Amino acid sequence: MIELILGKYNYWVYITLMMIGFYAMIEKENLIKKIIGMNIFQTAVFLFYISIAKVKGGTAPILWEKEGIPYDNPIPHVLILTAIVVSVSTTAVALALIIRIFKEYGTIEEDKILIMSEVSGKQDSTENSKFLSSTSLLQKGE
Amino acid sequence: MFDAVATIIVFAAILVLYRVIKGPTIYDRVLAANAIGTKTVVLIALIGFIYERPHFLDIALVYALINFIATIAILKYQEMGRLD
Amino acid sequence: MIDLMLLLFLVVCAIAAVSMKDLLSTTIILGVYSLIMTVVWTRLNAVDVAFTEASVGAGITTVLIIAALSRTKREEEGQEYGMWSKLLNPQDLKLTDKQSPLLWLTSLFIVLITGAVLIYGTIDMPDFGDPDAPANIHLAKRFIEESYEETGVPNFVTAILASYRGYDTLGETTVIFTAGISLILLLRRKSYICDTTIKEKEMKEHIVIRTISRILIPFVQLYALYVIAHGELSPGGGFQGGVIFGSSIILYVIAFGLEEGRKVRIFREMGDLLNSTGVLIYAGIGVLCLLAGGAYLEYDKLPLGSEKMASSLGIYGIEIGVGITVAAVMITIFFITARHER
Amino acid sequence: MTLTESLPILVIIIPLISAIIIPLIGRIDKSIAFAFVISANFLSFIISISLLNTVMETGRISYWLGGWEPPWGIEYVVDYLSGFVLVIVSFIAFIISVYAKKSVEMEVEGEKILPFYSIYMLLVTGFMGMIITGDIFNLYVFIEISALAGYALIAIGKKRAALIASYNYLVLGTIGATFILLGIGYLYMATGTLNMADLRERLPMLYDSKVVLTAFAFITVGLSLKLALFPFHIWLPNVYNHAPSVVSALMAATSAKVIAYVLVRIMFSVFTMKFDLEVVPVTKILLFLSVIAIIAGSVLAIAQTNIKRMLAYSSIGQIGYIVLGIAISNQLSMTGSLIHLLNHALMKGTLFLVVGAVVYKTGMEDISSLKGMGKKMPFTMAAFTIGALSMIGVPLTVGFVSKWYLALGALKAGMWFLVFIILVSSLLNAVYFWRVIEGIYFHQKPKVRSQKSTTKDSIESLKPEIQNQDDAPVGMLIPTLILAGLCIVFGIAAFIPVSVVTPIVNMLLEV
Repeated sequence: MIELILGKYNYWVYITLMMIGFYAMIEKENLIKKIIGMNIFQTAVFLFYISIAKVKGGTAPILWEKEGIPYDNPIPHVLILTAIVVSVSTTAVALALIIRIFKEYGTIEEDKILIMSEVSGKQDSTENSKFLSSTSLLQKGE
Repeated sequence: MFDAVATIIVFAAILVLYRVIKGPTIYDRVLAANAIGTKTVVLIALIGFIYERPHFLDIALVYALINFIATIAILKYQEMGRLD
Repeated sequence: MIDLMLLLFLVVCAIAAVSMKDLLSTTIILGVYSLIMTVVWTRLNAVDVAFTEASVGAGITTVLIIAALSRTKREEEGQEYGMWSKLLNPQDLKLTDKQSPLLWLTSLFIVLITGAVLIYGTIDMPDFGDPDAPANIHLAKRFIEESYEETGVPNFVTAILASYRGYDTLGETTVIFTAGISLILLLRRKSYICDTTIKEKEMKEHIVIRTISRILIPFVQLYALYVIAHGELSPGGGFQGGVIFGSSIILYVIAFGLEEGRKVRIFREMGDLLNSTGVLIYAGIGVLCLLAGGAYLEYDKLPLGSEKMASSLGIYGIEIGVGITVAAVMITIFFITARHER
Repeated sequence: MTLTESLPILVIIIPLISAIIIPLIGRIDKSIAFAFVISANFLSFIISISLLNTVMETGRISYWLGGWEPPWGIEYVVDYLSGFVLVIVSFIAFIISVYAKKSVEMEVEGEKILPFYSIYMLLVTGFMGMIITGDIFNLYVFIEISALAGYALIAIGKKRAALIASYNYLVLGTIGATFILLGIGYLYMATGTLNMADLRERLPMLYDSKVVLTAFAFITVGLSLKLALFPFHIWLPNVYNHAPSVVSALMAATSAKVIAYVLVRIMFSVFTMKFDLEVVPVTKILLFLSVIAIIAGSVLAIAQTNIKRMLAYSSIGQIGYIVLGIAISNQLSMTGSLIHLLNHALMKGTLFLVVGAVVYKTGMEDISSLKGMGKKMPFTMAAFTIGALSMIGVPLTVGFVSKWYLALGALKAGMWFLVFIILVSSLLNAVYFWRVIEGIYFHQKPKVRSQKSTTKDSIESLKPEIQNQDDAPVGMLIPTLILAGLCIVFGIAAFIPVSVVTPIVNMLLEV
């Protein structure tokens, strides 16, 4: 048991980080806070990938004249470089959306936006929003 | 030896982290964050030294060169409320 | 020891960032989180990833969030009641649907379930750092042993990134390009009136920042070019160099004001063209390989001297393409998000 | 390498390069950009057809990107399945791009048309890349390309609610994509490879590993989020409702199909039937979810007053059909499922294009705004009727064919209640579509079209009576009618798609 915990400590930490980010993403009302949660959520996954790549006593995967030392696995590094770029792009698009939302609604709090949409969009109130919101917490928008 | 130094630097960073989280003003936080940034530069250089790989210095150099952009952005926003 | 401390540091930062009300403070903490993440990655020997995190985390992400804050709101509202009081006396509060304790519990439940599945999956994992784990044997072994011979690139990460999995990198550049075009689509107005309430004079008072920026920017740009050109030998490459170059322009704009930045002619008139140019260079090199009789992105087949030479030049070419697109898109994104309209 | 050998990469690169070039050449002349979009889509459609043709003759095509042999490099695979889906998606993308011109000019501001087309092409590139790739990480990259393009396209809808819809889609989509990324990481950790064919070889030894199990769980949940399978469907109605018509049409007709295709790939080509049936009861879970999706989608559709929203809920039900066939996973049901990929793309494409034309003409999206339109826009409404009849599943339309196969598959698997479910949902479909059709034709002159035995008749007999005919412009009408026509053609000549699908099913189920 102790071995299980100590041998994989990186993985436990990544799970913790991921849960923190995930919680912020689905529970916080503030739209920017959600994006910050999203960033933590994604970096946690990156940490998982990079942890796979580590080899005990290994060195950075750049050719080195010293013989006999193992290199760390370069593949997850490559994958995560791509994933980081994706993450930055998603953040940029999300922030642009938030700026537009603030312009239109004057707030970036989700609950307030929900109320405003309910007032303005009477036509859509016929859809069973009650049914949906009780079946899932992810019900948003009008 | 160097491991011990690295550990001490991380410990120092944790001390500063208290100020980042506690605040109370933005200036405290920015200053503390900047201190952590400086420690990071040292730490990365040190890790490179421990591992005997000079490539790590490049990363330290990036921080040394552009770490303060964020600081200036934060302070400009704090003072003027905008970045442009 | 040091690793555990760093990881603990990350968790504390994450919790603080999520629970703090002032969004500017949250952004600062996110910056610190990214700093420590870089250290964790250098500890794990992921030099290239650390480099990317350093260039992205130190500049772009923080600056973009602040730009978004400056055009929206700084304080997180609502939720002045703690989670527990929400749960214990819900009747005291005026709650919208989303705030009700039932939903709060549901989201906590979802998070915990996900966590439980992850913990369940971790039990069977090979131990951290196990050299005999399948991940470190199958593909990785060949890359480490033969990629230098095959591509002539000493940095294995760059070799895989640009050659073996070069197509992923084209996809990555396309993602950046997509983000740039998306922001143009979402936020840009041709007929905008720039809000110039901040007078030139006000910024002129900050003589220290201006002077330092003026001195430093050429060095930052030079370093960016070095990172792009030197990606084969050391950490870094097109993306990182592009971000650093973009950051230098962002620094200029922050120190001197956007109107001053727009005077840089190449960005005013050519910004959009540059966005496309970089990806076009990348995709075009691929097409050239096709025309030269190889597979897509098979640099060896390019008629540029020996195979190794062609491969090396091909990789340089795509790194430059990536660099151009990334720098141009970063600048575009910043210009679009930071600009206040009247 | 000859040109024919390079076709698998050209089918992706042509839309990609056109997306990059559009902002450049658009500076010279906007109309060139539009012609460019159409011709790029047309080219990739032609290439897809020739690829499918080659596959039919010679079998699986594997293309090594960068000349690196898989699993070291990235591999592109065209087999029966990917060839088939490639043809569907490129065809729909082509048809909608022909249709797009007028509609986009109305719904998108002038200065944004160029970036709009650029992102449209990027969306198509993302879809095509997801279909053709044989590398699981490359799949993630293309999922993200199409997702990012999708967020931007949805957000430029006219109403401000489009922004909220897009934002929520972004958050949920990112959760889904990150789950997929995590699952890929777990798979990589367990096997050390990223190539799908290589994974298939290495995974069976590891089926009892908890790591593989977790990987499968996360990938499936991530894909279900993107697919809008029942409990994860909440983002979909807002997205389809508020996006510009062209985008709704493209997303409704292709996006779910591509993700469903990826799900099939993961379930049957990366993992095997043995894993799906014996190791995890995944098929049972999917069966349960899809049945709920079919019923709930139809019931919720009845409650809608907005036509785009109604179609969106009906899509949730239809996605349920596709997953249902996968979940029963015998030969007949899989045939039904795969045909439904094509059929639903045709039907939903038709319906959304019609709605786009109505929005173009009247600017309204309410079901009530369709009242009396049978006279005003006879051809468009005829297309709508065909699409609606197909959705209900009337014989001689495509909808009937897929439901028939699904029902047969359910019977063969001994699940009688599923036939009942299919019948009930057809009835529900009939209820909400009848409401619309009634409004279209009977609202003002109830006597005119009381019997609509075959829709072809109704077009012809309607023609002479019309006076204030004000139909959609030709550029919009022809693509709509082509799709509607195909609904009938493939409904009557069902053997064409079935003959294409049969080898796919055999390949997937290893018969």
